[in-house]
Amino acid sequence: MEILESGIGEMIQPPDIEGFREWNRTQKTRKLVDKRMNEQEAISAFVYDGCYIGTELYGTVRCPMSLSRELVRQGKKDLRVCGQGVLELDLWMAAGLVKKLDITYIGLEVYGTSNALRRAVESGQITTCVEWSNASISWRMKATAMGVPFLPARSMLGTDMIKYSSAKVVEDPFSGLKVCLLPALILDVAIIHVHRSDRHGNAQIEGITGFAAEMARAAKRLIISTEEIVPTDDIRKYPDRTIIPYYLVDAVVHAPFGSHPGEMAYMYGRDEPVIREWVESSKTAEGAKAYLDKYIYGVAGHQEYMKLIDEPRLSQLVDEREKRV
Amino acid sequence: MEILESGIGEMIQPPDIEGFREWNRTQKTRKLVDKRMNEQEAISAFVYDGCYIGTELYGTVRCPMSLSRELVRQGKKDLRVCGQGVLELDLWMAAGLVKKLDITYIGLEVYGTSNALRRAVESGQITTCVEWSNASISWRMKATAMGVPFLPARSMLGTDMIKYSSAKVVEDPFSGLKVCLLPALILDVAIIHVHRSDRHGNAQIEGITGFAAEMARAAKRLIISTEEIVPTDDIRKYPDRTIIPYYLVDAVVHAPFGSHPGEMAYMYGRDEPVIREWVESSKTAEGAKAYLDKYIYGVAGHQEYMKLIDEPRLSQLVDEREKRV
Amino acid sequence: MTDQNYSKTELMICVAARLFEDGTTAFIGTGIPMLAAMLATKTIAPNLVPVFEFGGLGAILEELPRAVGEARTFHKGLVAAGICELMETAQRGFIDYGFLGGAQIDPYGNLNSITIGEHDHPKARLPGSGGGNDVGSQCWRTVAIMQHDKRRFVPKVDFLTTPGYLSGEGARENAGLPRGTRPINVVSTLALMDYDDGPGGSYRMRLLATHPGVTVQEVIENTGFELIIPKNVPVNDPPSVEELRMLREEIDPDRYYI
Amino acid sequence: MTDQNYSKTELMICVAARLFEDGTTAFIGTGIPMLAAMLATKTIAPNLVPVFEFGGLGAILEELPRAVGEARTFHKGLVAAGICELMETAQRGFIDYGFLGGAQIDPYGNLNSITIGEHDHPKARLPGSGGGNDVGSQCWRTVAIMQHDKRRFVPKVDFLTTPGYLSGEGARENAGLPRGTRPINVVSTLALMDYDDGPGGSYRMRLLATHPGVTVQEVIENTGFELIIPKNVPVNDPPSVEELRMLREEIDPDRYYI
Repeated sequence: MEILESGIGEMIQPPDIEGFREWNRTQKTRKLVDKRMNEQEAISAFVYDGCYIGTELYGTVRCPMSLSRELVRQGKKDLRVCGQGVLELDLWMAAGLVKKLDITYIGLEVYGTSNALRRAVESGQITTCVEWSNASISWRMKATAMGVPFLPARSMLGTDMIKYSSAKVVEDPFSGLKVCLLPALILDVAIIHVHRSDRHGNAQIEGITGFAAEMARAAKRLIISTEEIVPTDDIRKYPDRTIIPYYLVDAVVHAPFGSHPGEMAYMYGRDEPVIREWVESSKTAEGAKAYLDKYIYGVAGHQEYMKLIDEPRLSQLVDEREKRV
Repeated sequence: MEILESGIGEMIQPPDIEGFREWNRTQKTRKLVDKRMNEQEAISAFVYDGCYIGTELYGTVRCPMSLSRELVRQGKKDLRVCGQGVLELDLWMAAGLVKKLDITYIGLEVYGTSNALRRAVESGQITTCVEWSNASISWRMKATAMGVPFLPARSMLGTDMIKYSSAKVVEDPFSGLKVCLLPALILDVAIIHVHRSDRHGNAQIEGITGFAAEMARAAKRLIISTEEIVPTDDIRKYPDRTIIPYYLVDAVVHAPFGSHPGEMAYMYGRDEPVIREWVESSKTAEGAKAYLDKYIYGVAGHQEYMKLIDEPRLSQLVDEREKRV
Repeated sequence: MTDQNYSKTELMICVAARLFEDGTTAFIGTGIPMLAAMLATKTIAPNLVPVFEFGGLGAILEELPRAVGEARTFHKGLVAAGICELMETAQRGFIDYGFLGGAQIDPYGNLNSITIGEHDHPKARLPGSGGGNDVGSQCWRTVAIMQHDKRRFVPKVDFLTTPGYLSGEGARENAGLPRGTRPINVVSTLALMDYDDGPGGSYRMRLLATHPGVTVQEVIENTGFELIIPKNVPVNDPPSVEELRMLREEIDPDRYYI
Repeated sequence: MTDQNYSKTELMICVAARLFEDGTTAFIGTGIPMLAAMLATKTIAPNLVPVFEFGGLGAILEELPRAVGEARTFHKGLVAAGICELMETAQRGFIDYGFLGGAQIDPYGNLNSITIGEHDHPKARLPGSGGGNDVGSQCWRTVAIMQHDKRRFVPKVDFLTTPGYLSGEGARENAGLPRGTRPINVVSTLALMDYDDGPGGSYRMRLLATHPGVTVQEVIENTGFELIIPKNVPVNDPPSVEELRMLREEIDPDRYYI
């Protein structure tokens, strides 16, 4: 099974599976302890300058926006990020906090390319972009989640993606197929927003799960924010709904409307005007700064942020939610 | 990434991922067609002599027993089986239908070793046993489910398991770790029992899922039996509960108490006397044959089987079910 | 009967919608592909099974999704799972079509959505592959939908992000990409293209039909490489009044795209 | 106060139960390990997190499971998932202990549950590895629970199914097994054993304590290999009246095992 090709992209985070096992043995309690804290406490406790961090799902959909804004508020910098992101990473880049990217897609979807990304990369503020496809980055986290140093895949092959990634191409010893080997991705910190969790971190998600299951299992520290905190008995009644078990979780942040201006399936819709405000503001560095001043630096935390958005508007978003029909 | 060790066990089913892709392209409809049929029709349509077949979960737990009994009734023979099994494979072996095994565990759990397995293997009726751990065989199906020719694992290493399997040991090109490579397992036929499904095969399972998700995605033909047939609108209301999507499914068999004498979580408990009857009967070949005569050859199908067990007893098993409390 | 008053984008969407095949599975990317898919389900492909990479399959598309993860992508859906589940479903051979966009395309249908200029010091940083590379690698057939001009139709893409025919016949298989997968069409603001991929073919892009009011010469002048031009080049049907009505009133009433 | 009237199995279960550590995760195999785990949760390990390979984690063990997939293994549980999820959780380093049985064990704690005699023409075909090999490979510490006689405690197992120390110091790591994982104890019908695995140790099985009423000589005579015998061999506490009451009245009232 010789190596036919090796990407020249930087291995931003080494796939040290043995180290990850040892971390999980020594740093993650198996006890059911109360992990509730607020955004300010969780970000300052577990996010640090230069850490490798990821968010899930992304800015307009079930994204830990209250945590993402608090990270900006605390100015955690030199971040190395695995980047599938829409609004949340835009905010970090606009605040000048991102140094390196394992990038898959950072854009504004219906509204096109991200000017925050363009400015950060084209100015050289972001020093490194290692390229991956959406499936590849998810499979890299899945490798870590499975506890193996790599996973084979049939994406990336034949393109410049391989060259600018840190993947390898080998011949499968069973079938002789050429396959891409994706190195396990171990995150220092992951932040994920869920529908409900108990105080220990046993969490449930409704609707699509994106890559929450994989990312939660691929991180050394996991902060979850949740729309609702429920008694553990509710979890025990439906153990088959637990997508993130407590032992993966380091902090549980109660954050109603934590995904705003993004949506939360079956709970509230996305806030188009606020999303469009970012799209317009972020066309210039000055506009982006004004948005950050208004929605992040200008408010002490998520409580004040919700006051800024205002209750009637939030109720309207609840009315506009996707319904189970 | 040189090969450090190769198992001498027979590759009972080759990991032809390209062939599997082509099969899925040409043999599996994307249309929502009505796939309902009874046990007799499903087994005769899709199970054939010499096919490679698997069952999920296993005899005493959410197992397609009505389909397993029908297979015996139709005498499908020379079966190549991936064997995690408790009662269902005992019946097949006692009926002399099994020729080769990718074996993980075949026993009677609390009641000890399987005499049906002992007789079939020690007599040479089963010609080949290739050894796997429970996780390894599940990961082999997961490889197929992922569409890749192999998955790495850290089980099997250093033991005789590698030698008597068809796995290989290689050095991971990223971390230098020695890892076991498990070849993708592609089943000709899989039979799985679920809690509910629509007529197209969109299926939901409650409680543990065993290896249902992996096996359903690793089979060229999939027969599911279900306790309940529900309207597709019920599926569309909870798309996040679909564990087996319709396009994987070839036949949907309505089989209330289809797991009897095994249990069905939240629906009915296991029927201990009938299980013990097999434990006792199967101690001798004659006893095993008597059991087959009584519960399989002696009844035309699942309807008659349920009459044999009798309604009051079935209601009692419903009372004894695990409850969501 | 047709309405002469329509935009190039509306025309492109209508032509793309006609490429959907009923009763098939198709990965739908953000933007124009979503409008085309919705129009297809209202016209020639009522049994289309839309697949959105972050987990939605089999949704009933009642409102235009603005994101591939939005709840509208699994509204009354058959599956709401995750990205691995659906990408692995594609890798297993279950996804028939992929409808994609890109910033650049070359004669072999290779797409670029990563950088304009040199990767490490780009003139323009684009969003990245997203699911594009996966869709172009794993789906059986892929269709690209593009604005048509010399900056986008280039001899060589600056960064080969999503595989088309790569360098020609057999190149995909030699690279290890799933056997039999291939690009089949390009729908642009000017025309419909396919590939010269028959026996002994060059595997390069070929003009299949021009849009109403567009000359073959215009297409050639707006293409940055030599396009194969057959003797007879038919003209695509213009959008019907009904297609335009559905687009404007039902599919994109808020005018995100049209 | 103790009750002199107890079986060897009851004693073995009580000694095994005392090896559980509170607030840890432990894979529980079918049979004796289940009874020991239930007794442990009622005594020294109320916060034990039981893990059953087919998907149950964190169950409240109110009734004895007769199968590793039975609903009792996820009764009021925290997780009801599948085998891959929990085996991968172990492979990721989250499962502290594994409690296992086997048909044969050798001086290095390697277990056999596949065949007696030659694999391809066995004298006796046993059930197979099941999850045994995985638990012995992936968990940080494993405990074997065995009947104690010369046929079971053998110099070399007929088929090395579940890894103990393999051939001695460093052998697990050299084979690629997760670093730091190891067998720690054997509980038998006669005694409690550990391994001579300190610096410069032989990594062979060592007598740690005999059961009440069992002499060191008896243990030696019933062991098919040379067991390391320390100068001082303490005697395990017998089952307490309360332990026996719980075993007989609460844990296994139907007498599946005792």
